[in-house]
Amino acid sequence: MKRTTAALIVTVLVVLAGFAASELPSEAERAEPVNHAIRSLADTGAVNAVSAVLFDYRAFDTLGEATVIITTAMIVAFLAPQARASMLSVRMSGIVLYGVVLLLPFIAVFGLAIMLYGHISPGGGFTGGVVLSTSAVLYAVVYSAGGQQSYVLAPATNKMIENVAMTAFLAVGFFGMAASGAFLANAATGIGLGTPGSLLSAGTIPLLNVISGLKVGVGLAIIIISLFLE
Amino acid sequence: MSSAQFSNAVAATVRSPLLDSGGLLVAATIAAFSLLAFAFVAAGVRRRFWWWVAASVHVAAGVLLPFTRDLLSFFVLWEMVTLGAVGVLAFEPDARRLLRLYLPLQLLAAALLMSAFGAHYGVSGSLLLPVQGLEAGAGVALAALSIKAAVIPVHLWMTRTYTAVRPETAVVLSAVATKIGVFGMYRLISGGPTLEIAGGAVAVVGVIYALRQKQLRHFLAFHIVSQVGYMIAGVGSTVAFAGAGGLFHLANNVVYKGLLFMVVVMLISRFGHSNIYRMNGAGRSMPVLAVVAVVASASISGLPPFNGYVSKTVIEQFLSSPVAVALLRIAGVGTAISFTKFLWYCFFKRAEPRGAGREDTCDEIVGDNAHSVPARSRPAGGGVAVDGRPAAHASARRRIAIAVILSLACVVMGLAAVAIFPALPADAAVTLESFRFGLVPPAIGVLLFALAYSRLRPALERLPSATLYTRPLSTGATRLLRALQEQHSGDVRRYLGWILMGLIVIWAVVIL
Amino acid sequence: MMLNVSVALLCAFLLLVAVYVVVARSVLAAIISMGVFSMLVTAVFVVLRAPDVAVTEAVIGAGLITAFFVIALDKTSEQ
Amino acid sequence: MTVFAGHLPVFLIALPLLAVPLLYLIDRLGANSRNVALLFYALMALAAGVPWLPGFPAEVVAEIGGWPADIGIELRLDALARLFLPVVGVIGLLGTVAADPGEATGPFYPLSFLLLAGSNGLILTNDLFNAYVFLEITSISSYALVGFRRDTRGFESGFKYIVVGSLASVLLLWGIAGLYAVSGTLAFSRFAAALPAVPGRAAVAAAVLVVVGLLTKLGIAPFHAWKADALAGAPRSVAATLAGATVSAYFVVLVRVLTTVPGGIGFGLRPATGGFFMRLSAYVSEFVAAGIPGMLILLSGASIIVGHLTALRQTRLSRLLAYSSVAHFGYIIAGVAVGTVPALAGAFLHAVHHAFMKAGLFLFIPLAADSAERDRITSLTCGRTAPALVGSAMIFLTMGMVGIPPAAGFASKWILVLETARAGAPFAAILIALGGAIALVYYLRLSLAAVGRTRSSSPRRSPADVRVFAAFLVCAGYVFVAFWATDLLAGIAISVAETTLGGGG
Repeated sequence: MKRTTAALIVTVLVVLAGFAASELPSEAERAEPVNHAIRSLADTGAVNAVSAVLFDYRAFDTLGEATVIITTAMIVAFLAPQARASMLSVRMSGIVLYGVVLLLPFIAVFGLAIMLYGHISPGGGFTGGVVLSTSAVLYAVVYSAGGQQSYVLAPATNKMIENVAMTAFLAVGFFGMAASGAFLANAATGIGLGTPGSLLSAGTIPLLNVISGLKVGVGLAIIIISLFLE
Repeated sequence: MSSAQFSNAVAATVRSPLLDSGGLLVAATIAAFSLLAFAFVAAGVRRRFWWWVAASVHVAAGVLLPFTRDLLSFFVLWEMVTLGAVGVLAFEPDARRLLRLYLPLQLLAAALLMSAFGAHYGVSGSLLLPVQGLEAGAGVALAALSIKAAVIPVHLWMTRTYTAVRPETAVVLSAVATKIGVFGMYRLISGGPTLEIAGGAVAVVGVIYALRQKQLRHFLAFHIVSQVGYMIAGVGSTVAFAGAGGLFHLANNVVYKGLLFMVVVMLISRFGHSNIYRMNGAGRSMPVLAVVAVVASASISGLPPFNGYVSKTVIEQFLSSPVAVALLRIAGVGTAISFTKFLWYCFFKRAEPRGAGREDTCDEIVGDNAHSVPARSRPAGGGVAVDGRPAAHASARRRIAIAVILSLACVVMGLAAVAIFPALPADAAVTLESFRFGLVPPAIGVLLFALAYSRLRPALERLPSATLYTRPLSTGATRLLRALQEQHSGDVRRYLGWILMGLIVIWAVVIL
Repeated sequence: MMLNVSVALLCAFLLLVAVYVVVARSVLAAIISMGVFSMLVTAVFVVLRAPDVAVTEAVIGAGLITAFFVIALDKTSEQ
Repeated sequence: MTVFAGHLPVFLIALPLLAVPLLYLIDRLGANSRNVALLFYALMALAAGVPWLPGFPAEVVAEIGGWPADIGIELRLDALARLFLPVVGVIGLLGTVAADPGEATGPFYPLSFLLLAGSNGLILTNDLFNAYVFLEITSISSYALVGFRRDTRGFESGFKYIVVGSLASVLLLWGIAGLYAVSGTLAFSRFAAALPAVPGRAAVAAAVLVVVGLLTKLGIAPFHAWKADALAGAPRSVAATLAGATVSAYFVVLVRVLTTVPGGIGFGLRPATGGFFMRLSAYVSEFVAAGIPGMLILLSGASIIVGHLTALRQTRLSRLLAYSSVAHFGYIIAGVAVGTVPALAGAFLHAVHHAFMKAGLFLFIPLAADSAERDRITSLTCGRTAPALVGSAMIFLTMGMVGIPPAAGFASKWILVLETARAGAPFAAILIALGGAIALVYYLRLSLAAVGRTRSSSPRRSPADVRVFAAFLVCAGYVFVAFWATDLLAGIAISVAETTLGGGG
């Protein structure tokens, strides 16, 4: 009965949504994305238009999103008090232990690369941060098995990084405000956009990339580790 | 509505009250009667300070109501009347049960009135008191006013409250609560023959139900319904003189109905119960009270020198619908029968032996006796002992004095009707001529009582109760509430289902 | 044309996986299928030339979310 | 002044965010962060009142990053924001001040600052997606605050809140994507230009999604069922903030959506003629034809009925108050949906009054219940601090909720009734008026139960009590003062409504 009702509701919803969506303008009718890409290079110096949108045009949204993650990390750390690792009571074999140690630098470098090259190639702070967090999580999971707890970074340090990153993001924003009158301003502050395509280009975008990458990475690490070790 | 309008609406009433003779008459009568009623209450029992505050609010709002110039103040004062009454009732021993019935109906009335005002404002754009009646929402307003006036299908709050409170409280409440409903009709509704006939019908039905009562206070309560019928017929008429007659009847009713309630209070405190058939000839032991009761009964039955005669005659004379006139005549006869019965059983006839006749078969409230005897340990045959204070003969004398003043008022209002209320037609005075015609319906009533009442009584008692509809209504409501509760029982899946279904319905309506 | 066909194919497959996620008896199977679902979405994004979104979806949708669910499953089925 | 005014919208959001690391730092240094937090919160509440200073520009636009609204995000401190910023600030402050120090540990104050930042952002932003982001911040911090007690009830409440809130967020996000796909813009102020005056199917469907998402957050029937469950398990001070401040912020976004998206409010019903049933069916068909606003009227009617009737049978005060909120937002939405200037003004006024009244009543619970767990109406007493004052203030607040004259709720309800009736939705007017009747029944039951008994055990006076008491009295005082200042407030509300309707068109 319940399943039938649920299926019925979903079906009707899908049909109605499809009916409504059938009127959406097709891709051919919209030429804006292309314009955006061309414009964003001139405006922000970022080759990757998505990064330009995320960290310049709509950097305020990014600030908000990063705040969401910080909030969640704060909540999870508070609501799920850390206890002894109860999830993985098995001892990891030597292969896993050493494999992880060998793997970690690569993961970290990969995450950093995604983060740092966010304004040039696909990727960016968010993605890089998630990748970074996986390295911390992997380490914590593998080496916390069996009772003792060990982390790449202690939880307190994680929290500290998170708060510093938050402050740094706001500081970049206030810098823009002081320099040009607009919160989170980039090119308008006159810091120079550099040569498009080089690592140090696009003004504050790489900086914000790193900051939000740290925020996200540390935040997610806190969340997952807290959940694991609850 | 702009803020300026809002403040103007309030300020207008304060600065320039609406002073017309009808409003003045009603306000003055209510004020004067209430003072006497307060004195009456104070003479016998001790009430708490806040009881007096609540009662004063109730009465003061009722007195101010006729002077309002705009609908906002009208509504506010209307609410104050209700709240004052709530305050008074809150001090009753059975407050919870009383309020459970009183409040919802009163609030329903207030809500309906508010929305009717909204509709009127919507059409006319003005909050001033309409000259020609509400332009929109008149039906809704009429429903609200009918509830307040305790018209028959929605009379429940009044009959149950007035019969379950301590008897003195009913004296105070009777002056304002139902009356402002009628007064509201006078001010807000432009009536017509339909309203006249409806008033007549209410008068007749009220009398029939009054006739079957055997508890004094039920008897009086249903007579309020019946008298309200007269008033509605009057103020609901488009003829100006009939309206004036209706208002005058309202004022008279405040006086003689209050008087009757006082008589009943004294009878109850004398005998400790309120069964009409067991009053045991109170006329012998309380001769002054008997005279007062006769005056009040004559007044309500429309006997010539008294005030009830004048107003009834004016109403019947000027109504445009002959059907309404006929109904009112029938109601008049019924009233006469009814009050002959009252006087006969209470003051002149010796008690029926206990157990004769079916006890307690047709009273609306089963537990009446429990409430009509306020102090549980009242000494039999003794005086008033409410709130534990021993009765004093002085207080009884003071009460009688107040009653006598009111019965004099009945005579004065009858003889000097036109002087008191100039809006009445000039020939409305009591003359010798009036005795010829005016005595006829009461005489018929007395005659019918003497000949047919004993045969009529069983038939009356077999009538279905006027509150036939309440039980299914309340079970339905309970069921609805339980179903609603069921839907909020904490099952998240159900909540999500509601959200999605709501979305589907809205989508379907909006985009298909 | 080619693009449309591949997107349509992927989407059809997506739908199948989604239905399987809902009807799967084993919770673990459902979680894993959700990971598969995310990978398919990633493919769709790649085909639609949105590499940024694809990377993010791969990392978060296929990786992180699956991990969360597995943890939650483990925590709740222990008792 | 002008420079500062231009930055004020940003400060109102960024400074509460900055408070989060700041409080962390203070905690690390071992100092007591509570007093700092309260002081800072008070400053933020004061800052929210700054736009009322004379000489402050009528409308301030802060372009984030210097980008205009069609490509970037802008914050707009307009009349609507000016009206609701202080409401959110002050009630948030009252809720935070009244927090039980035993409960307000760990991330409580950071979370309340996030709540403030999110609410301020919701009120200020001129960008639909940015509103979504702030909505998420607000929602997530409120989920956590609801479950903050970490007991079973708290977790259950928080969980239900999360589940329903997530569905609402998903619908909202879906709708935002749809609106962006149709119009190519996210700025409220551009929708009107970017969409045709008679919007197509897709646009309306997307707008419906956004509206439904917001209505779920607000708690309008049939999207309201979570509300009592969420508020019943929350700490009382949090419940006061959520029921007063946060909801106001959601309401502002709803108003912005409705006033800017074509097919929004201001549809102008016509009074129908004919017999009652003819008229009724004509009204219904007209509502249906009116699209979103018509649906809103019907939903508001459903909210009023369902909210009040469900509240009738509640035995716990917090649940009762939650359902009463459902009904009151029904009133407010009716005023909004009708969409004439005075009706909208009535809705704003009622939203503000309701925020204070409801927050006050939620603050009554810690004063009257003998423990945090028990708020059964039958076990409430009129409080341990100055019982007479608490009792009378509580009665006054309930009078406001019911809409009885000397309390503020009356004036706004009166305006709503008159104006909905005037604009051609008399059934909404009747329901609003009747709603008060039902409300008085249960509020009277509450008053009689709570005031009827004073506590017999020895009074326990703690500093926390005094603070709750003070916050409670502020709410009651507002309700009293606001009634006598109805003229002033109605004037303000009308000017806000005028700019809101005029600016959006």
